[in-house]
Amino acid sequence: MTGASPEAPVLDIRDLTIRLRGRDGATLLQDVSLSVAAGETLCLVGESGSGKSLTSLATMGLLPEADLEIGGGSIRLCGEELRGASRKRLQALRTTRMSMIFQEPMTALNPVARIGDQIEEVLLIHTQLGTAERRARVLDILAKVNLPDPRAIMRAYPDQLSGGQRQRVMIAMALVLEPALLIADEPTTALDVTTQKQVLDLIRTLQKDRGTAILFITHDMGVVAEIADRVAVLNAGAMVETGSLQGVLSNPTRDYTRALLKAVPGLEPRPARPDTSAGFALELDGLDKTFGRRGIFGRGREVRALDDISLHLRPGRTLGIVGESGSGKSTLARCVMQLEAPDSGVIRVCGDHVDNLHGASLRNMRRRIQMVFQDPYRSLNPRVTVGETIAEAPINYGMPHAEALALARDLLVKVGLPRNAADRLPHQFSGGQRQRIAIARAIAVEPDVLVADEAVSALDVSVQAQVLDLFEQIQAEMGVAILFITHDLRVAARICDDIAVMRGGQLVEWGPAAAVLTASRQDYTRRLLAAAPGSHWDFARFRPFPVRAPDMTGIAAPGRPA
Amino acid sequence: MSGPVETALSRPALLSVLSSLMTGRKGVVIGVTVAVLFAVAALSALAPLLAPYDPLALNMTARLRPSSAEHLMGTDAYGRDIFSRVLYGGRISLVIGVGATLLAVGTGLVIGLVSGFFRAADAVIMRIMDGLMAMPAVLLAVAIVALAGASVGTVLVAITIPEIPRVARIVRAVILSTRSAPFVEAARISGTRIGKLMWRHLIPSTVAPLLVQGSYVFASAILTEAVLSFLGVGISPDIPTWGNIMSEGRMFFSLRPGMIFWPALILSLVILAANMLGDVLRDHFDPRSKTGRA
Amino acid sequence: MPVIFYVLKRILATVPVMAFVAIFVFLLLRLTPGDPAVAIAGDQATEEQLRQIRAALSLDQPLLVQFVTWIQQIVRLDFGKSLISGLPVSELIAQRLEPTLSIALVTISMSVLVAVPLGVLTAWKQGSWIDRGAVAFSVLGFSIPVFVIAYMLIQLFAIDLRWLPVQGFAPLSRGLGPFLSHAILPSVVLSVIYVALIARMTRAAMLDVIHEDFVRTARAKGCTEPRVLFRHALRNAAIPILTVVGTGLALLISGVVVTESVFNLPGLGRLTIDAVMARDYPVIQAMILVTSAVYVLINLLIDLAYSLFDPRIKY
Amino acid sequence: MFKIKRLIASAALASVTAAPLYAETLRAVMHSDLRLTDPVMASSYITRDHGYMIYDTLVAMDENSVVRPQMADWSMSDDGLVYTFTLRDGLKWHDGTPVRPEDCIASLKRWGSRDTMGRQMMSFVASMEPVDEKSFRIVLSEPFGPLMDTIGKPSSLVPFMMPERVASTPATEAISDFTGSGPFEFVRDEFQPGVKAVYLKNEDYIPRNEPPSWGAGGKVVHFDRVEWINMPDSQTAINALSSGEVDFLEAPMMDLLPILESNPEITIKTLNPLGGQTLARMNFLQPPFDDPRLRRAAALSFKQEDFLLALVGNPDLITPCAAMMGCGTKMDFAVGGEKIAAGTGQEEAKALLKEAGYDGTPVVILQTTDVPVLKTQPVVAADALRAVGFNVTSLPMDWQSVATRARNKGPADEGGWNIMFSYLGVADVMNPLGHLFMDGNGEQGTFGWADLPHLNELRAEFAAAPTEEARMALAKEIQAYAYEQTTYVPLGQFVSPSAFRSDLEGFVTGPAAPYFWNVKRAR
Repeated sequence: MTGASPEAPVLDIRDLTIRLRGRDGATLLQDVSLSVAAGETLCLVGESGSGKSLTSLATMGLLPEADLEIGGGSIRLCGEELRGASRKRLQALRTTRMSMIFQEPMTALNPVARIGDQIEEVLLIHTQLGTAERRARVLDILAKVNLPDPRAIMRAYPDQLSGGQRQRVMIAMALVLEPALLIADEPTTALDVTTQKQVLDLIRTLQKDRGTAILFITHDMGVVAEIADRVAVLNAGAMVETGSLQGVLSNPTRDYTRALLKAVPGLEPRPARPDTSAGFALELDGLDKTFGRRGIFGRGREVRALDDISLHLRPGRTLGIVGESGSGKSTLARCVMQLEAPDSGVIRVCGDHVDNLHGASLRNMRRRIQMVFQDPYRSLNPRVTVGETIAEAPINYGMPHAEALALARDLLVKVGLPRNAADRLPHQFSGGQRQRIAIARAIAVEPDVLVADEAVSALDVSVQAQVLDLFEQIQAEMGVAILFITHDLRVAARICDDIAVMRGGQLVEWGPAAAVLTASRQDYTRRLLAAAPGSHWDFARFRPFPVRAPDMTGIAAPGRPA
Repeated sequence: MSGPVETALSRPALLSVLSSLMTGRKGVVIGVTVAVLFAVAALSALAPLLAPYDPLALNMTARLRPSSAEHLMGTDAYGRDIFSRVLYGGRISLVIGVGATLLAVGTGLVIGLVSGFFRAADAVIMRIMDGLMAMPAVLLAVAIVALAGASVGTVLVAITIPEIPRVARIVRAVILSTRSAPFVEAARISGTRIGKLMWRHLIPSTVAPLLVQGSYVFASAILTEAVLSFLGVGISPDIPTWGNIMSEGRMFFSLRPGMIFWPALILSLVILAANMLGDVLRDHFDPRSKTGRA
Repeated sequence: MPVIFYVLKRILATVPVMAFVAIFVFLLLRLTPGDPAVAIAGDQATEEQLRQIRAALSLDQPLLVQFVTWIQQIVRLDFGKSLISGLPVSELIAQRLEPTLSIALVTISMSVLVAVPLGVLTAWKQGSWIDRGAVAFSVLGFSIPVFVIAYMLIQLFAIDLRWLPVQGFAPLSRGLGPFLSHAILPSVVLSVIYVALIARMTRAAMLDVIHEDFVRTARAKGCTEPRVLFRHALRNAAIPILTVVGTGLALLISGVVVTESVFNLPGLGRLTIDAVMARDYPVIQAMILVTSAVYVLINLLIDLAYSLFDPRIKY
Repeated sequence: MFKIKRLIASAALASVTAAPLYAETLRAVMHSDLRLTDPVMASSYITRDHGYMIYDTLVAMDENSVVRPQMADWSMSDDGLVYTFTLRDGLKWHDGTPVRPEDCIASLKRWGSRDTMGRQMMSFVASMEPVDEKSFRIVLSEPFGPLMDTIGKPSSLVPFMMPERVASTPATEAISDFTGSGPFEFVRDEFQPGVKAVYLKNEDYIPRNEPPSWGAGGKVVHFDRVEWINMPDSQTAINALSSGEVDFLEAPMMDLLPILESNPEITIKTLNPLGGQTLARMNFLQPPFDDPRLRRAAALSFKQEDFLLALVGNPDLITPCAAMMGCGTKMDFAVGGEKIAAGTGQEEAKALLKEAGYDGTPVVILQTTDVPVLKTQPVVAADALRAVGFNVTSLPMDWQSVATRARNKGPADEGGWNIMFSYLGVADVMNPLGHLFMDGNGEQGTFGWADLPHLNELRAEFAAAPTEEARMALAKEIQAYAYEQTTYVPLGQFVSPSAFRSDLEGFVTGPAAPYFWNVKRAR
C-alpha cells in the first residue's frame, strides 16, 4: 500500500511556516523541516506551544483555516504535495495514506455511535466494499489491535470501553486501510503507565508488520526513549535539533535540549529528610469510603474508593500517594480536605480530630489543611484578581483587608512572581504561574498540612521542575507537611520522603521512597516501575542507568516508617 | 446585572474590561446598541416635553387620521395622536420590559441559587417550578390580572411569574456545575462562608447565561403585554403602551397599518439592540471565550 | 434498570406537580372575581334566580366540598360539564384537539426542517454574514408581534395572490390538499418564533460540540463536511435541540390564542381563553390539567428520546 | 418551482371552492359566538337569534310595531280579561308530534318567570288553561294593556314555544333538548361552542302565507343548511367575506366598512333599522351618585356624539337621541334629554357640582376591556367626567368581572362601583315596562338600585292604561321623571349594518335580524 519508493521519505516537510491569519499575524511555526521514512518512527518533542501539534494538523490538512494559514514551505506525502491540495483530495488521502490518532481517547471517539460503525465508516467512505466485507475487515483489525471479543466491541459504545481500549480502537481506525503514514499526537499521555506501555508495544508491533512511517508527537522524554528511531526537538515554533535517539539523548548539541532533558526527574529516590519532629502533622486511621449507593429503583454499582486506609505524616516531610486512575488517591485527598466525608475512620491534624466537623469548628480546621489542585486553569476564579484570591482565606479568618492584600503581595514574591501580579486576573498568567498563585493561596493561612493533588501533572517538564522546587523551598521555610498525590513515579521520586502505593482503594505498600522505588516486594509496585517509560535512561545525566529496573530479588521488606 | 461582576473585579480589572469592551468590532456593536437603547429610553423619559399632544386627549373629530405634518404617525380610533402615545407608551413598555427582566432574573436567581446549593430544598422547589412551567403562561397571566385588577404592577407580576422557573432552572444548572469547580472548592477550603461564596464565586458564573435569558425575558415581557392587551386583560386601554397601541391598531391594520408599524418598528429596534447587547456582553463575561485555556 | 420502572417513577413524580397545579388553579379561579351564574343569566336575572342557578351548578357549596367533588371526578377521568354550554368538557376538548395537534405538528416539523440546517450552517460559518443574518432574523422573529406577521402573510398569499384560504381549518378527513392549504399559513406564522428558537439553540449546541475531538477525528477519517456536521456533530448536539423542540411542542399544544384568533382555528387556546372570560370553571380546570399533563408527558418523552440519541443515557 | 406553486394554488383553490356537502349552505358570521343555548334562561342576543332559528312564536310584531298572528291567532274578551289563542293547523315539533296548547302554556310559564315584562304580565294572570286541542286561554285578574305587546316581544327574552317536556325544566336550569317547531333544526352533534353552530332546514315547517315582516309573516327557507361560524377577529371575518369563504357578516367592524364598500361583490345593508342604544347606569346607593344632582351633573357632562363616534366611527350610522324608549319607535320623545343629546350640558354640570358641594369622592368607573361594543364608553366618559370636575378612577377589567361587580352594592372602594356602561337593542328599551334600567325597585331591582316609588307608580298606571293615547302620555311622563332622577343616561343610538355577498337577496329586516328565512342566492 505504501506508495513511496524505499529511499524517498514517506513524509517530507520542508520549511513549513504557519501564521495567524490577518495583517501582521504572528508566526507560530517558522521554517520547520522534517522527514519520516517508511518503517521509521520520528518523535517530535516539545513543550506546550512549541508547534508540534500544528505541524501534524497542517500535514493532515486539519488546521483551523479561519484562524491559521500556511505561510510557506511544502508538505509532501509519498511525493505528493499536500500544501494547496484540494479539500476533496485531502479527504481522499486521510486514512488511506495518512492517519492520525489523538491524545484523548476519551473524547476522540464519537460518544453516540457504535465502535463498529465508526471504524466501518472509514471503509464506507474510502472503499467500494460490500457490507459483509466491511464488517469482516473491521473484525479483523479489531483483533489485530488485540481487543478481546471483537464482536462485542463492535456493538459497544465508546463509554463502555476503558481508555486503553479506546486508544486501540483509534489505532484500528487509523490503520484499517494501511496508510503509509501514521501521525500519533500524544497518544498515550492520558493513559496510565501500564496501559501506556501496552499501547506503545502495539504501535511498534503494527509498524513492524506494515512498515508504516510514524510521526510521534510527545512531550514525554520517557516515551521518546521507548519508541523513537529519530528525535526532532521543537521549541517556540522552530526546530531546535534533529538526530538519532541515541544521539539526542546522550549527546544533545543545543542548550534547550540539554535543559529539557535535565528537567526530567529521574526514578532515583531523593535522599530522605531527617525525621526531626516527634508528633504527626497528619494521621489517617482506617478510612473507608464507598461511592454509588443509590435509591430504591437504581441500585448502582458500589465502588470502594477507600478501603481501610491508615497513614501518617510528620511535619516538614512529604508523603507521596502513588497510583493509577481509579486507585482512590484523589478520594483520599478529598476526604482529608473534608470535601468528602469518609464513611468511617479518623483524620487527625497535629493530634486534633478534624473529621465530622461542622460550622465554625470546620472552618477553624480548614485553615490548618490547605490544598493545591491539579488544574491550574480551573482552580482560580477567572473573575477575581490574584491578590483577592490569595487574600480570601486570611480575610475569612479575620485579617483586615489591606493587611491581607499586603500579605498576598509578599506571598507572590515568595512564590516567584512580581508584587503587581496581585492586580491582575488569572487568565493573564501561564499554567506554571497559576500553580504558583495556587500555592501562594494555600500557604497564606500557614497551614500545618498541604495537600497537593496532581499539582504538577498538567505542566510541562521544565515548569514542573520549577514548581517542584518551589514546594521544596516552601516546605523548608515553613516546615509544612505535604501530602503529594501523583500518578507519576518520577515526580514522586523527585519530591517524596515516603511513598504509599494505592490500587483499587487499597494501600498496596507504604514505606520510605528509597525502599519502595528500588526494593519493592510488591508485584504491583514493580509492575508500575517496569512500565514507566524510559526507566532505563537517566535523562538528566544523558546516559543509561547502570542497572536497569529495580532489583527483582529485593533487599529488605520495606517497613512502615516510624 | 453588572452588580456582582463589578464588585468581583477590582478597579484595574474593571478598567481593562471596560477598555476592551470599547474597542474593536465589539465596541461598535456595544456603541450602537447602547445608543439605540439610550435614545429610546430618553425619548420616553422626555415624552412630556417632546410629545406634541396629550396622549390621553380624545378628539372624536380627528379619528384614524393617516400620517401628516400635524400627526406624525396619524391618530387612533379615539383621535389620539399616535406619535405622542408611542412616546409615552415607551415609558410603560420599558418599565414592563426592564421590570419583568429584573424581577424574573432576581427572583429566579435566588430560587435557583437555593435550589442548586441546598440539596434538601431542591426537590420541593423544582417540583413547584415544574408546576409553574407546566401551566400555560398566558392563561396564568389572564387569571392573575383578572384576580388582582389590571394595573402596571399586576401585569408586571403576571408577566414575570411564568418566566421565573426558566431563570431558576438556568441558574440551578450553572450552580450545580459550578459548585464542584475547583475554584469553588478552593474557596470553601479557604473558609469562605456561604454568602460570600455565592456572591463572589457562584453568582458571577450565572451572569453570562442570565444576560442572554434576560434579553429574552425583556422581549417576551413587552410582547406578552401586547398579547394581554389583545385579550382585553392588559393595562387599562387608555394608558398607552406599545403593546396596546398595537392591539388597538390590529383592528385597523388594513386601514391604518401605521398604528402597528411604528410601535412595532421601535419595539423591534429595542429588542434587537437588547439582544445584541446581551450576546456581546455574554461573550465578554463567558470565561470560555476569553484567552482562557491556551 | 428497565425503562418501564423509570417511566413509572417519572409518572409517580408528576403526581405532586399535578397536585400543585390542581390546587393552585382551583384556588386561583375561585379567588378570581366573576360569577358564572351572571354570565349565564345576564342582566335581567334577579338575585333569587342567580342563587338558584348557583345552586343548580353546585357553585354555592363550600370551596372544600367543590374541590373534593372535582378531584373525585378527575380521578374517575370525568371532567364534568361546561357551566355555560352544558356540554361535557371532554367533548369540548375533543372537538378542539385535531386542529391544535395538526397545527402544532405541522409547525414543529416545518420549524425543525428549516431551523436545524440553519443552525448547523450558522455554527459552521460562525461569524459570517449568513450567521449574522440568521441572528438578526431570529431576533426579529422574537420582536414582531405574531398578528403582524399573520396579517401580512394573509394579505399577500390569501387576498392578493389567492393561493391560500384566508382562515379556517380543514380536518385531514377532507383530504391532504385542503388540510395543508389551511394549515400552512398559521404554521408559517407560528414557525417564525420556533425557527428562531430552534436555530438559536442548534447553533449554540453545535458550537459546543464542533470543536470536540471526535469531530476532528471524523475529519481525520476523511469524512466530507456535511457528513462531519450532520452525522457526527449534530447527533451529539441533539439533546438541547430536542429539549427546545419538545418544550415548543408542549407550548403549541396548550394553545396559541392569537394565531387561533387571527386564522379562526378552532383550537384549544381559544377554548381556554373563552372559558376564562366566561368563568367556565370546569373547562378551565380541565384545560390546565390537560395542558400540564401534556407538558409533563412530552418532557418524559423527550427524556426517553435522549437515550435514542445518546446511548450513554440509560434509564 | 413553478409546478409546485401551481400545485399549491390548485389545491388551495380546490379547498376554497370545494363543492359544499350540502347544495345550499349559507355561512354566516354572527355578532358573537353561541355558547348559551337556552333562550329563556340566557338574555344574550345571540341566544335570542338562535331561538328564532329553531323555535316559533305564538304571535310576532311586524315592521309597523303591530302584533300579528304567527303560530296562533287570538281574540280578546270585551272586558280585556280573557285572551283566547287558537293554534293554526299543521304545527309540528321537530320530532313529528303535534303542537298542543299545553306546550304553549308551559312555555309561557317558564318564560314568564324570567322575562322582565313577562314577570309583570304574569302578576296579572289569574290562569292559563287549554280550551281544546287547538286553543287555550289566558285569564287575567285585572286588565293588562300591553299583553299582546308582551307576548309579541320581538327581542330578549322572546316567548319561544317549546314542547311541554322541555318547558317544564326550571327556568334556572338550562335545557338540553332542542326540539322546537321553528323553520330550522339545531344539529346538536355539529355544535361546537365558540366555533360554530349548524342548522338544517325543517322540511316539515309550514310557513304562513303573508309576506315576511320583522318576525311576523311567512318564514320561507331557501337554504338547506345554515352555519354560524364564529370569528373572534374582525379583520379575519372581513377577509373571509371578501374571499367568499363566508356569505354573511352580521356586524362587521364599522370602521372597516369603507374597505367592503369598495368591493362590488359585497353588499352592505342595515338589517336592524332600530339599532342599539348605548347607556350609562349609576349606582344610587353609594356616594357621590346617591345625590340626584350629581347624577344629573354626570349625565350633563356627556356628549352623545363623542360616545357614538368612539363606538361606531361612521357619522352616517349614529343618531344622538334623547328618547329613552328609542328614536324611531312609538315612544320617540326628547323630553328631559335635550341637552344630553346635544352635548351642551357641561356648564350646567359644573354648576350642579358646585351646588351639590361635590367633595371629590372618586367616581369609580367599571371599565370593560374585552368586549368591543362596551370598551370605548368608559374611556370617553372618564374624559368627560374629568372635564366638568369629577374625580375619576377607572377600573379596567374583563366583562365577567364587570358583570359580577355590578351586582355588588357595597362602597366603591370595597368591591362596589359608581358608574358602568351597557348596551341594549332598541327593541328592548321601546317599552317602559320591559326596559331593564327603567325600574324603581331599589335594592330588589336592577343593579344600580334606583329606589323610585313614583316611577313604579307611573309604570303601573302605564300597564293598566286602557288606550294607546293614555299610554303615550304616561310614557312621556315616565321619561321626564327618569331624566330628572337620572335612572340611567342614554348615550345615543346607532345602527350596525351587515355585509354579505351580493348574490344574496331577500333579507328580512327587524329588531332581531338577521333572520335566515326568505334569504336566497340569486341565480
